[in-house]
Amino acid sequence: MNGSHATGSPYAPHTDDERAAMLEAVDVDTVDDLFDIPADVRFDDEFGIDARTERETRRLVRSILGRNDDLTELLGRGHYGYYVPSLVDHLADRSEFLTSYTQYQPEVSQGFLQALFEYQSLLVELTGLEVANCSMYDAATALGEAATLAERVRSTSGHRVLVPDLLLEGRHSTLENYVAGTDLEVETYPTDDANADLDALADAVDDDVVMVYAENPTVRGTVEEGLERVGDLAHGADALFVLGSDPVALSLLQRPADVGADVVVGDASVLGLPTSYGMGLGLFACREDYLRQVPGRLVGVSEDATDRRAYTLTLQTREQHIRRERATSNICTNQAWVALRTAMHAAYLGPDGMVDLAKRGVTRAEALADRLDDIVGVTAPVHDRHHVREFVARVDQPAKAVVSDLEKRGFAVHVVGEHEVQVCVAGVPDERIDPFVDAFTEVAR
Amino acid sequence: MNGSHATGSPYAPHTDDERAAMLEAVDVDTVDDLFDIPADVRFDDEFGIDARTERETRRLVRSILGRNDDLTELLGRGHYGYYVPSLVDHLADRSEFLTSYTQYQPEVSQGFLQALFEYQSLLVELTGLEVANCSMYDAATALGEAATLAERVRSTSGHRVLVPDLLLEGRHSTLENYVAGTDLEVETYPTDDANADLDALADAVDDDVVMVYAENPTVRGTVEEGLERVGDLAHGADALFVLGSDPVALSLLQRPADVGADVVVGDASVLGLPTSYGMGLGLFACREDYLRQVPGRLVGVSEDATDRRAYTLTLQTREQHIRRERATSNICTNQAWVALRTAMHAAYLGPDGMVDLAKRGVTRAEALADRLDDIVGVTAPVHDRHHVREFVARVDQPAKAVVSDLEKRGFAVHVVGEHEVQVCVAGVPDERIDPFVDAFTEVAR
Amino acid sequence: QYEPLLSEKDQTTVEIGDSDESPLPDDLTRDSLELPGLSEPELARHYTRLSQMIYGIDSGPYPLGSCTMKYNPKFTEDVAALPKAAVHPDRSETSVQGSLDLMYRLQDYLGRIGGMDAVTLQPPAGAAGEFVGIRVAAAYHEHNGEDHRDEVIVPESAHGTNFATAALGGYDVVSLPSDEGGRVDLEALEAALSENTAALMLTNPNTLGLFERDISEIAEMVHDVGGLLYYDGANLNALLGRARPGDMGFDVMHYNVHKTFATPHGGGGPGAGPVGVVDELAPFLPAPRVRETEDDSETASSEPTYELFDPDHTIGKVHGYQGNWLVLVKAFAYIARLGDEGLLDASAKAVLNANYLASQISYDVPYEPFYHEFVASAGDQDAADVAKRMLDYGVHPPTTKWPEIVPEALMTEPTEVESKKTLDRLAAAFDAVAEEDDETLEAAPERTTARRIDQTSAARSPRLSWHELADDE
Amino acid sequence: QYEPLLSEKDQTTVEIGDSDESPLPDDLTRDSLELPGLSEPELARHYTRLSQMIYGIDSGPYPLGSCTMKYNPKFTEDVAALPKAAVHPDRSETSVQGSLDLMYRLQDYLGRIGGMDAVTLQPPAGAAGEFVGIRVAAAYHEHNGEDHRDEVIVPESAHGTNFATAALGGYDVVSLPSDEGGRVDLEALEAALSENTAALMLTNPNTLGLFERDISEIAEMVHDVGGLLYYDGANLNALLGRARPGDMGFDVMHYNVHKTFATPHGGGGPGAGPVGVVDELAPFLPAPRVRETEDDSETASSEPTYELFDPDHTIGKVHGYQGNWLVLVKAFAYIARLGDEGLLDASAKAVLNANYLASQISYDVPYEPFYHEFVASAGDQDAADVAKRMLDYGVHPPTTKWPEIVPEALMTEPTEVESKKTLDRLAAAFDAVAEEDDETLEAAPERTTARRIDQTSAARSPRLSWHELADDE
Repeated sequence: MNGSHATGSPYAPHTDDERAAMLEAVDVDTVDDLFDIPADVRFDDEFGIDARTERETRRLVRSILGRNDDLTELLGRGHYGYYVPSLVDHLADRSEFLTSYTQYQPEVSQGFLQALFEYQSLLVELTGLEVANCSMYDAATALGEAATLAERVRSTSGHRVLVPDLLLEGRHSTLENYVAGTDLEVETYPTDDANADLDALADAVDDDVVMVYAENPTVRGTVEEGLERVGDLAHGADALFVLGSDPVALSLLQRPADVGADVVVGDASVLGLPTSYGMGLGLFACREDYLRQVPGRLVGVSEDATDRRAYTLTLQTREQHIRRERATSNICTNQAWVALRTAMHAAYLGPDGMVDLAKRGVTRAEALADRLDDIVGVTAPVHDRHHVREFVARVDQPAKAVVSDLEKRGFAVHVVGEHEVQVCVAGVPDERIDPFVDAFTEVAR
Repeated sequence: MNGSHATGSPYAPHTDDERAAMLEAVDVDTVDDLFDIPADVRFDDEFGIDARTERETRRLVRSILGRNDDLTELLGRGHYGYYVPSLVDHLADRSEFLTSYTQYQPEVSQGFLQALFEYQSLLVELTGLEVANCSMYDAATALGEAATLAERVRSTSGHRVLVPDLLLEGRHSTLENYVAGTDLEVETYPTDDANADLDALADAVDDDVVMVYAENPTVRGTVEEGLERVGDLAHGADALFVLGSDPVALSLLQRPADVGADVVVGDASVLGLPTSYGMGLGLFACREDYLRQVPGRLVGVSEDATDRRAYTLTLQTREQHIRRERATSNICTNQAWVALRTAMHAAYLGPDGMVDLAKRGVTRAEALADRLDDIVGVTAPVHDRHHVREFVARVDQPAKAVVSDLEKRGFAVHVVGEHEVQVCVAGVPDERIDPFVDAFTEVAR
Repeated sequence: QYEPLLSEKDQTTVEIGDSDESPLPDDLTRDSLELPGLSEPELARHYTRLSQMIYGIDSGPYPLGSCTMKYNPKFTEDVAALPKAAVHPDRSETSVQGSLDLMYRLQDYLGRIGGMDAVTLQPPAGAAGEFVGIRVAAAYHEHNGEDHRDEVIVPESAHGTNFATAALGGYDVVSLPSDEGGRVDLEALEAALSENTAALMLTNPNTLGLFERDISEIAEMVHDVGGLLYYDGANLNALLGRARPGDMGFDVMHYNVHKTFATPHGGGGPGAGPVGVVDELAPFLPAPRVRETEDDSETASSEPTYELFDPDHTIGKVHGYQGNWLVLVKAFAYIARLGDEGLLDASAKAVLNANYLASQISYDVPYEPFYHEFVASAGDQDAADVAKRMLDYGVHPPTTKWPEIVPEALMTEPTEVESKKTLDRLAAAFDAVAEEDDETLEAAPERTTARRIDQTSAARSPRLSWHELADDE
Repeated sequence: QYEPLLSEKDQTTVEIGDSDESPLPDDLTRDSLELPGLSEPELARHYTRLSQMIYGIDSGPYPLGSCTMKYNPKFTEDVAALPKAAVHPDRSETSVQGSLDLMYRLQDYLGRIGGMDAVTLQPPAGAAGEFVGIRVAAAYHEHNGEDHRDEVIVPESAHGTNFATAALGGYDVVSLPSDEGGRVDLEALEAALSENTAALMLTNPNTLGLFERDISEIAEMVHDVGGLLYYDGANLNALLGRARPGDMGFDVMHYNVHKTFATPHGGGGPGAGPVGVVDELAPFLPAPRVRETEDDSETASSEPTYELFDPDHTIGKVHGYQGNWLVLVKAFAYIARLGDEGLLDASAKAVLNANYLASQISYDVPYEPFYHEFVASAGDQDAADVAKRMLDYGVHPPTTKWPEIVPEALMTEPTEVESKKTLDRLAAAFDAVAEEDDETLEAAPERTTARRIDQTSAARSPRLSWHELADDE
């Protein structure tokens, strides 16, 4: 039937005979008799959407997406074009992973639960914190959830949430929405040469602060150098120190637990997903003290009736389907399958590969900055800091013009100021570096 | 380890510690000590093949294959561009199917054996013959195997194998190779307006003939009209009537059993595989009489120790690994996974879809021939016959020039004579027909 | 059968802090990293084995009420895997016209299907869509100087996310009881509504599968006090092509694309929760949205171009970028494949299947006429135990113990993808379990990878990473 | 657990002959077609379930001696699935330069790896490669006026295909016994060789895993009588980068790409069996082959172009077109990924793994020193029963009862992809079975989808399609 030009849903199986038998069983003449929709709200029109064969639909989507230009992306700021090994696609696409629901029946979901438990364990190792949930939507929403966590767990009252002034607009704005229903207010603290201005931060912190947020690396790709101090400032005010990062950076940079971070958020899909127009995976880890206030799903270990180890979603009384308006978050469907992919990619790399990938982010960024700095009309890096993966370059020409000209030559970089562009090496093939430098040389004139 | 720049095979897992422990267990100092290759045949050079990362390798192959032009293929003659549903890729790519070996241990191979049993059943239904094996390489080799079968099963001696004079060169030549080690000789019989010239065939048949081969549809896309007569002629000489066809044609055209065919061969990968530069799936079905002489693998039904139905390779005493030089064929590795794909595609279509696909091959070919016939300088179809999927058109211009000009406009058709081209509609999207007719109109001038 | 954890297969430690090879000063790096280091073949086996311990939609029927577990067409994976779908979110608009084009078309499709004037695709899941709805409502009221509205009304039997979302939005939740027939109690609604009402959140058909026949009256009542009517799209599959939230008077709604448009649930996500609104609310939608570029060129025949824009009074963002883009691609492909005919057929068969299945089982179904799902009662049996025992019959059980209005609820939604034979098999499983005694049920499941799992002990002493297993096992 | 046949799920009959809609006259069509007509979701479940009843290389170790079951890298599937790989075989050469380029490179790679001067990619499997080798030998001898050569010598312990291929080629097969050490008996060889010898077919390492140390002398002896030396590439994985058939004096060889170059075996195929020859035999190879087009333009910097050509004295074709093209793409990708270093490492670890595994099991291994595989003897136990019992321990057993030179042979080839831990697990399975009694072994397997299957009754009354099941079950 799939091959012939049948009408109706190609995924609904009834034959005519079956439909007749079913209608008889439910004692109606037609399917329409099962719909008691009042006439005034009945829809008697059409959507005007044509049905298509599978082949036609594929061709349609290919043709639409074909309008996206082929560019070598030297873009970063939270999303990186690391190569995702084929293994990840093939295994994550197994329909048991792809098509199952949340593990409400753990007895037939052990495989997924174990994979998510392994994902949590990966984050625990990377952050040094004791608890990681098995996913939020992305870095921005994870940051928003961290703020509501801070409000719940902080012993004294308070309403100020401090974030760096360079915070990405998507994260800042999402955070604002998350705290809109609370008493919290988001304030920024200044940065100095891209990193937290520690003195200014010290001035800003008082007892009314519930949370201080910093990122490592920063949005400009620089390595934060005063994280312990940020932590001390936060803790001195009895506020939470929330740190933003990602699994690759965490493989090399200071371990969050070692600098006093109480919560780590970020986008974990830097591993496991290709750049997907911003689709992400919210990383969320925290200290054990906050266990009963964690948002999102947690997989824990238990035993089955034969005393064998078994995995299960746990501490569900935190969640919306049980706790309703007193839940720790409204999240239900999350990013479990992306977490699976990230865990797979990390396992593929292994600790050697993870550390190596992070190190190359440093050395390749340095090398490219050096080369751009040699170009007349360009200074790179702008910030006198260590860099991971990306850096800011100053151009004599207007940044927008430079970026637009680069795009014509097949390269994409960020505009981050009137005369500043941001360039990222993560995932950029070695053989595209020379052509990029050449193109940059041409357009920077 | 997979992510770092390790040397050696990326698919061989030993850590240094493991290797050391293993070397100790086998009591040698280095792996080289395990190789007692005499110095005079030892290879101390290098192949000069660079190792590459997975990403680099993918880019290399993509770049090489990128040199293949994008053409709309109106090509047929045994290989058709029918759309293969996505379902087939996703399910056949499950690693249990893709990576298993021949089912020598049926207790852990029931799924594949059942799928192959279903494939055999599909061919039995399509041909009306009682026995189908679970694959040969392609149509050409299946034809060769049919000839050696004919030699084995024919009661009296004889050495002539009759094939149509239009037989595809690949099939003819392969057949010649298969009979080179036997007493058989391949002779052609004439065709008339593309179909078998029955009178000439009658003249050619004598008691020395062991096999008569015909195809339906013919290589020109015409429907054979005298198949019973071909069968009668063969049987009158105590020769085997071998018929060439394919699963889509068989869904509509006369059932081989009804016209007296003793063996059916052909390429079954018209379903299940995209055009793959000639990669195929040899269809092989025959009458039950020849069961013990069939080449290739057969799946049969049996019972397991608990009396439940179970599938197994059977009648293996015909095969090379047991019967050695007295085997019915030397075939070992065959096309099992392609047979799986073909069975999946056929199941997806169902009988309605199969028949519909075949019918559209007739109506769309007729319609296109009509339109080409309207072009000045073109006659189509050349043959006054019913056509399936493809037909020959006569062009006033040299055929080679017409085809070359069409290629420049993005279309591929066959050259089959100085002023004849062959055009196939199978798998060609509807919206490509108008542009093709336009292009043909331009180049036929 | 037992698959060890990756950490039980290997643990490799990489030293960093004191390594000469580190490109950073020691005080800016961690000391070491300890993780499993396995070969590709070993990982392939690990994850293949794990996959074998999971029941998915390709394993059999999955009649989870309110979850709408449909077959996920394979080809949608292919289109989402197209290389051109993989673009960075900070690309210039001119260089991602394909992505914008697809989003524009999907906004349009969803608007037509829901009867809504404007759509945002940004919310990355249904609950995130609810949150957008509540935030839009808040922004609307505030814009109108009505920030005193601090209550959101939610029916008792609503999805838990409705309550949690309203609370996250800072609202007091007013719970609304059902009437005897299982629908909105109009008198109770009248009592609940006030000048403090910001919105009423409603599902239709409701969680009992019943159509809220008084929807027009409900809408009028809510609008009369100045409140907004929110549609929870969880059950939209029942109405495709037959009724539209916009026509029923809803002002704002979310779509669950993994429920209605067959995108895979991925064991918990990613989903997508686009939100549609009426014109009046469009200025408050999240930024950015996609619109056609006004054509100032003379080449009218060329393809339209698209751009991002910020609605005038936008609430800002609820996701770092454009939400779960790859999921949106799949949803678009599904809708483009089915078209009007397919969507209408889906709701027909979804409702027929639910009614047929209910007619074939012995458990009582107290509320009717239901649409795409029904809630049976396990009666004297414990519904959770019934579910565990159904696993032994090789089928996935329904949602249990909810909504609470039905004692020992078995909330069952077969969807349109099941054949009569599969429904018969499912009914046989229900009926077999219905005949069994409590002892058997409590001992279930017996034939699954893991037997009954002790949830209590998991929560009492949580062990949430392999680091906590090393000592005690 | 039991999965019904498609035909047991549905049978739909389509009438054709008497239908008005048929585009052909009744007498040219069949009357009807009866096949299962199932929905896509139902088929997805059917084949998913079937896949769950199969042990593949991603399920665990697969140490089938002489079959070289390696891990199949996932990425090779991606490159074979590239849209540009799907071209029709009758395309003009100028329009498929990509395919020709890849084939040219693969011919070159294989030539270097085997030490051969010319390579054809056409044979669609190893046995087809053997057939090409035998046909090339025949053509060569005939060309030299030596068609009296009617014997092919094959060692007793050779693969069955060697015998069958020689017979298919019209040759008398002369069987060659082994010496006490398990290698070619030079005296017996001397006796077998004659002016009638067309070729000697040899595997090296041989099926016992032993290197034929006298290979240079053997080559000289064969060549002295005017015969050709054929290399069966089944065991090439043991020698990668360490020795080449061409350097050992072989004139013609085939490569098993699914053994040496990790293309998936697909449950029985497709494979590919490229054939390499020395210069002298190149004119006889199948047509067409690929070569670089002679450059008559002046733009020397442009990419080389390729064309097909027929060798001067070609034997013609052994396949309708270019063989199993998609398999060739995967083999090329594998070689390009590993390079020199990877290939050399593969043979090292393949041989180390075999030696390590043998050292860890209690069964006796009579012949050594072996390379990539060893043949243990099950002693008093029945090797086939041992294999069935090993299934119960969750591993795939070795090849059994062959070569016959070892009583109750367990021919074991772990390949380089197994880790030490997996080898230890495999050894534990061997040893557990070695301790068990005959009764246990004969009752095995007990933990598999199907229990021991009655092969005899399957062959006695063959039922080869579902049409033969309708009545009796």
